[in-house]
Amino acid sequence: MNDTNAAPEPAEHQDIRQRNLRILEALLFASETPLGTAELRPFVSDEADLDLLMADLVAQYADKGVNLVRRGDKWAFRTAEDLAFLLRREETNTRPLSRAALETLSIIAYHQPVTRAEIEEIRGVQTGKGTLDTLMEADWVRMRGRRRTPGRPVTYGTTEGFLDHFNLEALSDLPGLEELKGAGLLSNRLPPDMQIPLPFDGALRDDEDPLDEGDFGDADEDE
Amino acid sequence: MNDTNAAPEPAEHQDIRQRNLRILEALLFASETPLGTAELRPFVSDEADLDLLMADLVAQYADKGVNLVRRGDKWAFRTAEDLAFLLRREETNTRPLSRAALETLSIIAYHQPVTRAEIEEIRGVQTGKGTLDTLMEADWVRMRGRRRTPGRPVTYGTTEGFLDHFNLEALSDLPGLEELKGAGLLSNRLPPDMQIPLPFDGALRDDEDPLDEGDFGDADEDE
Amino acid sequence: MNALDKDWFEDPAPQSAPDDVLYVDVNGFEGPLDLLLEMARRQKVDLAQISVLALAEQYLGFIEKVRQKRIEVAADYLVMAAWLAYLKSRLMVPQSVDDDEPSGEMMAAMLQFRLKRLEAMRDAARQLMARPKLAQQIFARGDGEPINISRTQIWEASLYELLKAYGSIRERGIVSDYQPTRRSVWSLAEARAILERLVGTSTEWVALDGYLAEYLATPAERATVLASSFSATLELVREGQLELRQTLAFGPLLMRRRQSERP
Repeated sequence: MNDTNAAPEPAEHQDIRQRNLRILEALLFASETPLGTAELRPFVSDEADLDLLMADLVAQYADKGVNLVRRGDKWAFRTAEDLAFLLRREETNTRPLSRAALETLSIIAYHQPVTRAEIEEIRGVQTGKGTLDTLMEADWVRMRGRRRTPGRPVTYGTTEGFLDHFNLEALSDLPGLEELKGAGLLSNRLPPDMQIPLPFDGALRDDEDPLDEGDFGDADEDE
Repeated sequence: MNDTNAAPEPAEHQDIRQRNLRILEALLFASETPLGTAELRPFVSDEADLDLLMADLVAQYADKGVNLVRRGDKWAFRTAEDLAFLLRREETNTRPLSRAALETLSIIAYHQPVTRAEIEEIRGVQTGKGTLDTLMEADWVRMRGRRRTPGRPVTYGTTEGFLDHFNLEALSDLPGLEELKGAGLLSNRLPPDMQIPLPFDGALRDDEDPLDEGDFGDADEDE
Repeated sequence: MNALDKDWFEDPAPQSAPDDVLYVDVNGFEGPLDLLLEMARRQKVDLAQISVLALAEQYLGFIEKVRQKRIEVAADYLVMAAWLAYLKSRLMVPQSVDDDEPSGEMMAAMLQFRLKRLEAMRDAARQLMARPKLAQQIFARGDGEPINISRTQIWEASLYELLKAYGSIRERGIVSDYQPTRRSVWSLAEARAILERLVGTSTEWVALDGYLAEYLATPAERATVLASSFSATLELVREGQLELRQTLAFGPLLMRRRQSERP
């Protein structure tokens, strides 16, 4: 082991080593599951000592916000345990709104004040109990009042939370017929008498009564 | 400024700084999508200089297999560009964009904010239903606002998703942008008499209104 | 579509196919500008050097053949033909001094500019698609760590999805099996749409009624084309979108986009 002879060797080694480490980093980062020797081996240079490389990586990340941890005989990046609180806010159990709910919401937005029967007429299908519940729970839809017609059905409208979520300053920001066409959301072959209503979210209309006292809490039993 | 007095200060600073960096690291590592100041700020100490911290992190990861990259106003960890050849995955179940959609996308990217009529003027052909639709669905294109000209047409621009997908830090990274600008090809007219606009995805411009009022007025008139 | 996509990523080497291919392939082009660009490429010179006059003649000849063979082409192609016929006449007839219509050279430069711009945008698209893309060559964290515990259900919906849902409901009810009727009369709306495309955003005077009738209509339709486009012109003038002038009785009607707030 002569120092002057060995000098060029380590430099080259160092490059290869660095490259292997970068590859392992990228693979482990991009992988959807923890990776083991079998999956990692083909990507590093043949003579590389995988265990040594992994030990090196583990050490590099030991003090970082993210650590490289063993899961059985595999490895994965995981948030450092002392920072787990960062990921423990509210359960952002984000789920996309169902198609039925989206449709119902859009009808309420454009046609408000609107009753459940009217929503069903426009959609052509019955609206499940859960759909309106979901929309009210999300604080996008509210009961406005009762229509002054037989049966006094509840009228629905959108909330401020709705405007907030969809980043609208006012209901009048909802695009009109021409804009929907322009964006390709409505075809150009519509009947000429097709109309898009002007939504109304002001106080109660002439044909609306205020909600009854018992209305709060039993949204679904009114019809 | 006495060294012996000052000594404990920097050490404490250093601890806080280290902790802030770890927190940013953890948050950005955990997220699959880019995060901005709004998402990061609440978790670092009040007096921290977020830009400085981010610059520090970017530098720390510059040589690693995973880099911290900018996407518009946000940051994200992404695998290093030079490892692309190793990690390349087949394009599975992504439908290739039509030629019309590709052209429209590049026109929107380089000419934004741009109206549909301007896109059609450049392509010399009407934009089919479904083209803008597809681009908006892919989350590459968004409606920005309305041009303050007769008819108040909607202006289109690109999204952060566009930057992320095409691996661009900002619009100024668009390939060939400088040459196009130099050749006057980003203008709507023959170059000599015009100052040449650059693509712009910031807040609304002077000649843009927010997407808003008047929509229904327009639509009703057309019916 | 697939053939086009494939073509898109390949170098657009000038196809040395015989001219006849063009006639068969009208539908393969993305509009008249695309067709012109292809024709210009066949001149095998830099776009800055093309002969616009030769290009115009080639295009007009092409449209002529298409019409003889009674192949249907979209109105856009005919609008372009009308414009090119006008351009050709401007290029060939010397300009009188008091003529403040755009010179043929101006119009030719404009066409060249549009061709270059379209080609540049295509090239840009190609470069964009050649970049390393997310989830193909560049990757995000594969196993992101979701934020959990507390119980609030957050519903995700974008304005776009909302509007799309609304559009699809409103369309669902519409019976879609109507047969488009063949028109023999130009509606005002049609005339207006075509005029708007023809005048475009240009602020130069264009005289077109003659070319319009010649290229856009069969002889039987000329009267209705002229009547409708004239009425549509007046309508556009009334709305302040167009300016109209006629220097002598029965002379050509010149129009241009109204210039707003320009000295």
